[in-house]
Amino acid sequence: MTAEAMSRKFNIDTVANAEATPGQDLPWAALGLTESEYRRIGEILGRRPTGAELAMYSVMWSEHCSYKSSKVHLRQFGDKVTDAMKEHLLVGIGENAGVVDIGDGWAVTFKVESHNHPSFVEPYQGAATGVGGIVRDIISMGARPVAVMDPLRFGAIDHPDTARLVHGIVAGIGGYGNSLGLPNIGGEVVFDAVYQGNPLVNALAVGVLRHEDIRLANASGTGNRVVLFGARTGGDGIGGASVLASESFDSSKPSKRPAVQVGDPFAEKVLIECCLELFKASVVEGIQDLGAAGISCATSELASNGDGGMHVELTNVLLRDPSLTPGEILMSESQERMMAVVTPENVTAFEAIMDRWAVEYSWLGEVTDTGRLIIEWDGETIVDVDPRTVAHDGPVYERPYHRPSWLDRVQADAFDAEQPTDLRAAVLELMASPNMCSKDWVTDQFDRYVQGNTALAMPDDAGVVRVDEETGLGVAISTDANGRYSYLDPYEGARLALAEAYRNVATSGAEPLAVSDCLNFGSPEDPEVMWQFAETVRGLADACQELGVPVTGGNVSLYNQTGGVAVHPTPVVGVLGVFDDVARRTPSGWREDGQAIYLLGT
Amino acid sequence: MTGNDDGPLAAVRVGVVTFPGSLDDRDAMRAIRLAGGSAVELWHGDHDLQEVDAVIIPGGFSYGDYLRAGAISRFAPLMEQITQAATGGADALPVLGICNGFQILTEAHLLPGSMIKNEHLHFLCRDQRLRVENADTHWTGEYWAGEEVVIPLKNQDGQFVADNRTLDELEGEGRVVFRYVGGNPNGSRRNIAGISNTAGNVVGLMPHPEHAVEAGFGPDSSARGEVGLRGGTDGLGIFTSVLRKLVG
Amino acid sequence: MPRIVVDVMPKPEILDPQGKAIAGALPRIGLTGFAAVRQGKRFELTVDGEITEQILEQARHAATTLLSNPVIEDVTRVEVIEEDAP
Amino acid sequence: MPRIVVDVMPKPEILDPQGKAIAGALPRIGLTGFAAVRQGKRFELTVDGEITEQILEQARHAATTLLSNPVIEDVTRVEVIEEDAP
Ligand SMILES: Nc1ncnc2c1ncn2[C@@H]1O[C@H](COP(=O)(O)OP(=O)(O)O)[C@@H](O)[C@H]1O
Repeated sequence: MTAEAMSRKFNIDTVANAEATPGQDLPWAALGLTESEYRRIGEILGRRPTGAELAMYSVMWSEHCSYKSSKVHLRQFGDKVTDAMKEHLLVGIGENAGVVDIGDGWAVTFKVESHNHPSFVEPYQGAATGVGGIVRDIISMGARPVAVMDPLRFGAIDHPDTARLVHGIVAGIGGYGNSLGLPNIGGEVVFDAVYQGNPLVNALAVGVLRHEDIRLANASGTGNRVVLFGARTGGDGIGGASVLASESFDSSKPSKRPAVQVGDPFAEKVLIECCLELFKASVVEGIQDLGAAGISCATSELASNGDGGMHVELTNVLLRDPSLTPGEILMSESQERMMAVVTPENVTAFEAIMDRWAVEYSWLGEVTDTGRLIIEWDGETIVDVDPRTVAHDGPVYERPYHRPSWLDRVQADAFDAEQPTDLRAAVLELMASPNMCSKDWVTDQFDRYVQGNTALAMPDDAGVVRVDEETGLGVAISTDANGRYSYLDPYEGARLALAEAYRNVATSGAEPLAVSDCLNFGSPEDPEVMWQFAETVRGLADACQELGVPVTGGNVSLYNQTGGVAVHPTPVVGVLGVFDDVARRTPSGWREDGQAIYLLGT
Repeated sequence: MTGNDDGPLAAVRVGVVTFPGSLDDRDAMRAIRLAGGSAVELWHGDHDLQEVDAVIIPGGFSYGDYLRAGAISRFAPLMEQITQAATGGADALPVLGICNGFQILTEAHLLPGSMIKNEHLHFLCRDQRLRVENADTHWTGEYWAGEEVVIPLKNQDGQFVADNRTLDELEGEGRVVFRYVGGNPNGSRRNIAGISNTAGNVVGLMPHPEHAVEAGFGPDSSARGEVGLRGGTDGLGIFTSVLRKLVG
Repeated sequence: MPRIVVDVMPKPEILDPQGKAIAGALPRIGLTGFAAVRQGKRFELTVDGEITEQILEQARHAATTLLSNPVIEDVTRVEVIEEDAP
Repeated sequence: MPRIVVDVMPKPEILDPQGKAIAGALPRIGLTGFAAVRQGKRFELTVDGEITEQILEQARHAATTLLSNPVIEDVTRVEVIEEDAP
């Protein structure tokens, strides 16, 4: 322990201290908890929480981690699934990402996530770490990531702030994805003033694995060791939570906490290779990436998905900033970290692989049979909780919702301009519009060749990658959304988004199998936004049922609004399809003279 | 998709070095196999070249391209072996550096010049037309001088620079092996895309021939006429060149 | 011609992947005397004419708006370089 | 902890694309006082203990072998930072 940590030890809020000082004030409101949530924590624990416990509950019960506003609606994705739809599902909703059987013993995992707000604050790093986060989700399923996609929404193209966001975000996605060696096989670029103060940066990653390699985030087997590896833990992502610095009641000032996180794609690339070697050598029992809520999330989820408890010594965490308090360490969202559970016999093998890749690691503790998650700080207990209460039994809200009063007016507002007289000029104008024109200026900044398996990428409507070089087995993916349709009718908008992605995959020649979605909305506390959300989920779940494809995972991003004005409801839908041989793929354009053109459908 | 296993080429062992952050290593190995040779994995931290007959230093962002592309990798233990084996005349070990590999070779002083940020400061991925200026190196024997090829280019620090004396020397000795045609994509001096050492066994180039070796997964065009969707395989000759050279 | 130098360093609390990679490489080439490395940027602005207070003010403005990203970097110096300094 | 600073600048005869881009951007934000800009690197090496002549020698060695590429860059300074300097 560093001298600094030592000096803080005697000021730490232990469980014993919490019991002895029931009246102690804690900054629950500053950490984003409501009074009733805070009271509930006290009821669960039978005492006031310690500072560290408060940190854990506050991040794990946040909207972002607990889905407390969206959960009641998202259940439809499970409720409306039939057995036939589940036929190809190896792992469904609830894990880091869903896993789909594509035949011949191969499986694919994919998921789309948002990194909207961080990308507005610092476009390059926000977008970069967004890619990093979704890729870690894919690794933690036991898969090798094989491609990324990036559906984007920006404000008006001529707004003074748009250039900063567009160039930063596109460069950040490229900078991170290119450095990881992941081909970018598609995405979207849409400009609309409604996203001005709130661009949407969604990132999708897809990974490939053999059935037997599936790894889950659970800690089981009493006596198994718990290890944290990858980057060191810094004060990243705990900005607003630095109120917790007071938890140490320490006179020495804590150093500043970073306002944004900086990605280290090199560290992540090494982490990917290192994890794949761990999987190949079968030396990890369970694994979890560290994303939002960092160690709080990883320990409580691993423990609560397992069959026992977990005991962790927090001073073992390798720190980038030695002034971090225990609560801050638990909340830190430093990138490029993973946590794993390893049997004692495999410890040496694990360490050898870490050393080969020069990845830092530290043994934090072990799996126990107590059913409790116990975290100590130099031997003093600072967390003693039932991990389920942190990870799974968070608050659930049935937020009120109602159809927006303005909707009738907007729907009635028909388009009634004159027919253009000069069709040629009209077509050219359309093609030159920012949302219709070629996206080469974006896609040229992304590597689409790396890994050598890209069968379709830009300018095609679906990206296609080969999975098995011997047989040509492969997958197609498309992501689509139309915020304007959803604004006019969220139920139909969601159905149309799925239909478009499904069509794009089907017309490439693949058989659509599964869906991942990222639901970007305004504040759930606004009943009109909540209605949009409810309608969207209902629409998507119904459409999935009609088309026979299950939602395997996804992400909800709420509070996308500036000054009380929400973005258009934007459900980004990703559809994954399978090819028995990618040689059969069909591109979107015409390639040869003399081909006949047919228009199908209505 | 395996290459020709039985021919004499299959006996040629070509090593591909993986550094932390290498990305196109498995692609280079695939290219060797498709050309009919045997690919051997090499690890940057080893001291043993495993008796390979040639070495490819692949593309990627070794050590994140932090500091300078290739700057940290050149100190790898295996680079010492490669440097030793690659210097010493026409019988020396053939070495090909692709993109990041080229950058590593310049940092290791096996090739002159250096790469700086693209003139436009962006990462650029595109299908690039090149002219093979020298068909006598170990890696270009299957082409003819003046032949054009289309090969993917993808990098951020691809602008080749050197002082005028070095550039004149490269030109005078025929050591400019590849030149960009149809527009300079990154500001490289004299449109240089690839160069060799004096003996012609060490070649570095920025574009990625290993991504133009398999129909269906390559560029959409070829300099040799119409090809199918992603059908360009103009890069394969680089790999067959070294294999043929080595079997004599 | 006279020059103004602007030094920009990553904020101490911000991860510096480049510095980290360099710090990792130094011991491998036998240089073990360093505990940490941080990599920043150094700009040299050449001035055509004399360096007035107004030009220095321009340089300070450039430093905080264009040359650095205040979210992740600090401007640690804006200064005239002595003529015979490197 | 004491630090050694290493400054590395692109050689004058080598085109510096980043410096050029900045020089082009300055007038667009109204800063017209500068004739040219060059962007180099500044490294801060932290030393755990006292800075001896031997450590300084290590820093000089690092500067010319790892931190700069002599084909395109010059090491313009290797120096101990005064404690209260930034
Ligand atoms: N942000 C992005 N990242 C990667 N690829 C993109 C991105 N935006 C667009 N693309 C790709 O560019 C091509 C054209 O996109 P787009 O004009 O949106 O097509 P369409 O209008 O037919 O959906 C597609 O292949 C699409 O996947």
